[in-house]
Amino acid sequence: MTELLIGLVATPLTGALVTMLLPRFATSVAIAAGVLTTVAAGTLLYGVGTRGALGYDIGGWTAGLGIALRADGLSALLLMMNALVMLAASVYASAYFSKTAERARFWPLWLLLWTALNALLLSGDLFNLYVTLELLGLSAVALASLGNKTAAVQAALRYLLVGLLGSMLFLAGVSLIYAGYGTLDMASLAHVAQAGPIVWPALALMTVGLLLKTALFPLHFWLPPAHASAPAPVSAVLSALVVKASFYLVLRLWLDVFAEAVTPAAASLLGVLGAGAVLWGSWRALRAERLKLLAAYSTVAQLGYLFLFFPLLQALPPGSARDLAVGGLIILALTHGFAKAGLFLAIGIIQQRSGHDTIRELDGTAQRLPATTFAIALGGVALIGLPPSGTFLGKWHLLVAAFTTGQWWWVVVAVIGSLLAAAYIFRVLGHAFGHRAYPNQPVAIAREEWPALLLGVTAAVLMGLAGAPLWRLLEGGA
Amino acid sequence: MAHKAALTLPGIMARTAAMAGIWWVITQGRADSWLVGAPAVAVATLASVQLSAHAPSRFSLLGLLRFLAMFVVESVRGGVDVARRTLGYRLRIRPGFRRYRLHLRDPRARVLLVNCISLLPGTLVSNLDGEHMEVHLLDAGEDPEPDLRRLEQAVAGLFGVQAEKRNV
Amino acid sequence: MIDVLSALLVLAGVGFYLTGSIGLLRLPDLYSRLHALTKADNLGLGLLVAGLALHSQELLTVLKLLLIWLAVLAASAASAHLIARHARRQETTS
Amino acid sequence: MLTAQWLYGMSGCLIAALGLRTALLHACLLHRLIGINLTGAGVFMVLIAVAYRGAGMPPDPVPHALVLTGIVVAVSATALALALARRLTAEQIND
Amino acid sequence: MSDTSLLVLDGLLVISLVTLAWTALAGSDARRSVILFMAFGLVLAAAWVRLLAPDVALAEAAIGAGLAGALLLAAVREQSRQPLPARIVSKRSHNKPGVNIALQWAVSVLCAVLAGTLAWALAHALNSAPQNALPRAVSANLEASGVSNPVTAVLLNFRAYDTLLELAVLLTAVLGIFALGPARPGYQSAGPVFDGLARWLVPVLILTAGYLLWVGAHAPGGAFQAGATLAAASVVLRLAGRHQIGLPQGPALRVVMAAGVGMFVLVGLGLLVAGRPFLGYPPPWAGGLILMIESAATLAIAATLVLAFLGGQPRPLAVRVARGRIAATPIPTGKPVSPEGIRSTEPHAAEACHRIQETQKRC
Amino acid sequence: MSELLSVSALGVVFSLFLGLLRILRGPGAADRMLATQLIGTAGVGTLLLLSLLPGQQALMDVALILALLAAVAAAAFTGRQRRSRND
Repeated sequence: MTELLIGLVATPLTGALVTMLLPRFATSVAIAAGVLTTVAAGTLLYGVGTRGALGYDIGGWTAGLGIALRADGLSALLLMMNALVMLAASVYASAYFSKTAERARFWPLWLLLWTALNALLLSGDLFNLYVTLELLGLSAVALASLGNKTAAVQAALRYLLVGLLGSMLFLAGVSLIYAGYGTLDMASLAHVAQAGPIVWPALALMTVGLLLKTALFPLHFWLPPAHASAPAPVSAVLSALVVKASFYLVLRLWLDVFAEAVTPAAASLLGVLGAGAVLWGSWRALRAERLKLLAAYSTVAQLGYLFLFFPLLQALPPGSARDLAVGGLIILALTHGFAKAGLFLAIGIIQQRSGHDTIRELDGTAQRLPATTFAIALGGVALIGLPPSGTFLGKWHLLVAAFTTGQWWWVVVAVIGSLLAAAYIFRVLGHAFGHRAYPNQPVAIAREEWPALLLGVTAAVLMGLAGAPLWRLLEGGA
Repeated sequence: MAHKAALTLPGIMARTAAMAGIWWVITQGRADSWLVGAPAVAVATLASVQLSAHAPSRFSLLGLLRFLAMFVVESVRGGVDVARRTLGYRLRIRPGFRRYRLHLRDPRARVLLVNCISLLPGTLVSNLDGEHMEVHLLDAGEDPEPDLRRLEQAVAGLFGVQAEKRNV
Repeated sequence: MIDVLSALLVLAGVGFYLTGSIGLLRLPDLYSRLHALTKADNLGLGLLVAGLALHSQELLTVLKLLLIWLAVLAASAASAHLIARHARRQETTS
Repeated sequence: MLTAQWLYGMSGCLIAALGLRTALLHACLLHRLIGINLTGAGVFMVLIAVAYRGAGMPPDPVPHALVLTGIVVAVSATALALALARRLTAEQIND
Repeated sequence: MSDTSLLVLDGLLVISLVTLAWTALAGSDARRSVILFMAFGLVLAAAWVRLLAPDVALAEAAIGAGLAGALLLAAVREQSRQPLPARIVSKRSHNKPGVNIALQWAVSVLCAVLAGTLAWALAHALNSAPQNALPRAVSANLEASGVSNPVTAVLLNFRAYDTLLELAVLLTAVLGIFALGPARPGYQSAGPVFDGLARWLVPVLILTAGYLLWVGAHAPGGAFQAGATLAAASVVLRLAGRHQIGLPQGPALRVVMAAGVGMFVLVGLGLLVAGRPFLGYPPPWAGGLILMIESAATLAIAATLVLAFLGGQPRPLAVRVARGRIAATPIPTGKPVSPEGIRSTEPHAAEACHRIQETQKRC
Repeated sequence: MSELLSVSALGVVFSLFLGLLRILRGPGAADRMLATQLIGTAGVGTLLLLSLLPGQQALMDVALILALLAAVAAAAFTGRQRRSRND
């Protein structure tokens, strides 16, 4: 069972090597590796659900001397989301990239990105996290530059520089931790780390580095161009998964490893930045002229919601109320992952079919691409937070926690953000449905429309129903 | 790249021996190093053979000794001279360029000569075109031509070739 | 006796290193400074290696020291030549 | 308490901050890259200083291994950044 | 060494490092900065030696003195050789000076605060007793690790997983570079003197790479240092103006690139199948397995670094020789080849900066 | 003797330090390049001196690498790329 942990890293990695060596079979090998990884992620989720957290010591060395992989409910859930989104995007990409040369470039990097995501979620060692962050950053940059347009390369370069700075800051923090505690193993650090002059600066450095990579307002400047100019499947995973990986690390460090050292002021600061992200991101999304840019700014905003939870979690005493809030946070993150990936894939289809993604000129898209438009609507439902989407559930728990702790002002932010989200989504849908009448056509769903549609359904419907089992898993696994 | 001269078996053997010798020196004679050493020496020999453009030339041991002695003596003599010039209260230098004709034909001998001239204090080869080289001198007042000629002869002696054809 | 000789050689080597650096600072133009570089490589390191070889007296160590010195000599001659030629070409073309 | 640890560790902090400043402010990509590399070098200095245990003592090998890994990662990232820049330059000339 | 002379040495090294870093970062001449950065690397190698980290010093010497410098210099030269379209230059005057100065101050203060915090925390860490548990664990398990150099033991046994991912990072970088286009054109012949040097330097570099690979098991050295040295051999050939630089082509090149990660994964999974933990070498086999992995890694690292230096996907040699020129190139240089060619390329190092500034304007 | 070695090493480091001044002063890139070369050579000298101290044999390998790669930087500095994409 515990071998699954290393399997989740080794499978996509091996897949990357094979696709690299056999470019002619790249697509089928990659899909096969993707299915295998997804099955492994599902099995792991089941395993964590039934047995609780799992660990694996690589090389048989005890953690500390060696490196341990660990999976608890949180990481297993995110792994599962990664796998589903990556698999859907892979299916989509197999149609998106048609030339052999393009495929030969795309698949190895794609699987390396998957490797990095899994490795990051499983790693139990601070320095190893630095390496996985770099692997994630470099593969994401290489994929983002595949668009091969000047804008894409330019955005990728800026993305790379920001990512490098982020990981350097993270590494500086890790060095301080090693200087102070002589270990890099996160589980042991959780026991020994105390609030004080070593942990505070170290945590601050690591957090700033990670926030750069997560693109939290006002460090988000690099995200919209990078996400908006990458190829569609790449944009989907950049927005849905890659930024969330570094968010996961912030969560892990603040709630788990260095929970002792977190002060209310620091948590509030994150909350304020999150509020800024919600407002600014939503506003910019409303003003965006291109669909992809809208989706990218919406990512900035949706990431903001996740940070609103930090001051609330800090104020809540351990217990069921806090657990519910954590669950709300995670369900929000997961739903956004599915919704945003579906949205980007749908936008990609529109872009490919009509040659542009200018919002004003979407007229008639609903008639020509009904399934895709429906996918956008489903994603929109999830982004706004209408029931029965997972977002609704997540925001509900945000409200509950805010009122429990008396921090009502976060509710105002969330409500304004939701209204703005409704505005930008309906703006898109309004243009898509248009006013002119089009002759009726038989509804046919193309192969590349399915992934977007399924992701949309997952976000808007399934995640709303997944609440109860999810909480059980988190309780058992944490 | 110039034409590759056909390498004789002894030539290859000599190169292999040289590479093995260098390996032996680098590893400080550790016997257990040959597991890696054997393939490394093989690859290095291969590279060396691939890169060689000329048939192996002869070496004269006596010539080598004469050359080394001259190189050392000239280095020290020139070194002290240049040190005096640069360390004095006033710099006593008159830098300038001069052109010389090369008499050596063998390309490897030429490269060695150029390197030696650059290494010897006071002289530096700043350009090389065809039969001519341009030498930068720290003191252009004194003509180092005789010294250069002697050095050229020593290099020629080392490779067992003639450098006498002054009036080609 | 050998110790004294070795010490003298090492000190002379250091002396030439310092001369080279001072030359690097004092000499007026690029070409003259290149002379300082090759001299430090040739004499400074050469005397140093000679002194260390006398001091160590193990054949393999001595040979390795010589190998390193030869490498430095070749590199120094080549790079001094390359830099001088580079500067000379720029002079004549601009 | 070892003087060398302090000297190298503190100058590592300084160099990291200098590099960071240039990486954020300088208009030229090559300078930014050098800045990022120097930030890395500063952090590596901190790590190696932490590993140092005094003149006669064997140092802690773990940070040495970490720094080696870090150097490789930094080189890869620099190479990728240069390739991206090269592509950009070529395209700009093209327009 | 006596304490005083060590102190003097430390002082000289630290002053040099800080000064070089400072000056390398200041100014706008990219070539100047690159050279200062290379000098910084050399002094840094000396500092590693001083702090008893010869493994790191070897890597720094191989990378800092050789490859990183060559890589950056090639980038500077390439950017300065393109003529600068006038409109790109003129665009820079739009920035508002007031905002810029405020931003500069803000960032500078931020960085100063950062240095202060880092130093403050480090001071606390250095003041407390050193943490010796981990180094003790390393030396206690050194016997079982298969090698006697503790750094290699950490890199290839205890924390082998880090090294596996590090090789994956290298692979990612080179795949990314490949995707961006073809390699930059090669160098003109560097003349007989450098060519003569290359003839014997390349074999010796190959031998040295082999030596570093072998010696890593019990003394400073290892796959990365060996790979960097091996890569330097190819770089020397390239700089000497040769086409054939020892890099395999086509599928063979991909095999070599994948060799490092591939061997790691094969060994890891093989052990897993044999009932051991992933990368848990049985002690009697550990030395051999590590050597196997390191050999493959050396080749992969060397190939990767050379490809990084080439800056793109190498074009097949056969085509080049057969046709004399490449017919279709995805990235034309865009510059009409001037008859006097290289002459115009030299003195524009500062322009390289301006050019890139434009691409970077809104960061 | 080891005292002599370390004092000499200090002397060579001092000459390295003097070379730095030339790097800082320039004026041309070529001047800086050549001063960097001198720093490399001085590094080799220092390492060789220290490598004879007990337990420091590894430093000779560092010196070897520095010596072998000393010319790479100068060649990269002066090398001229081919003008066009044909060879």
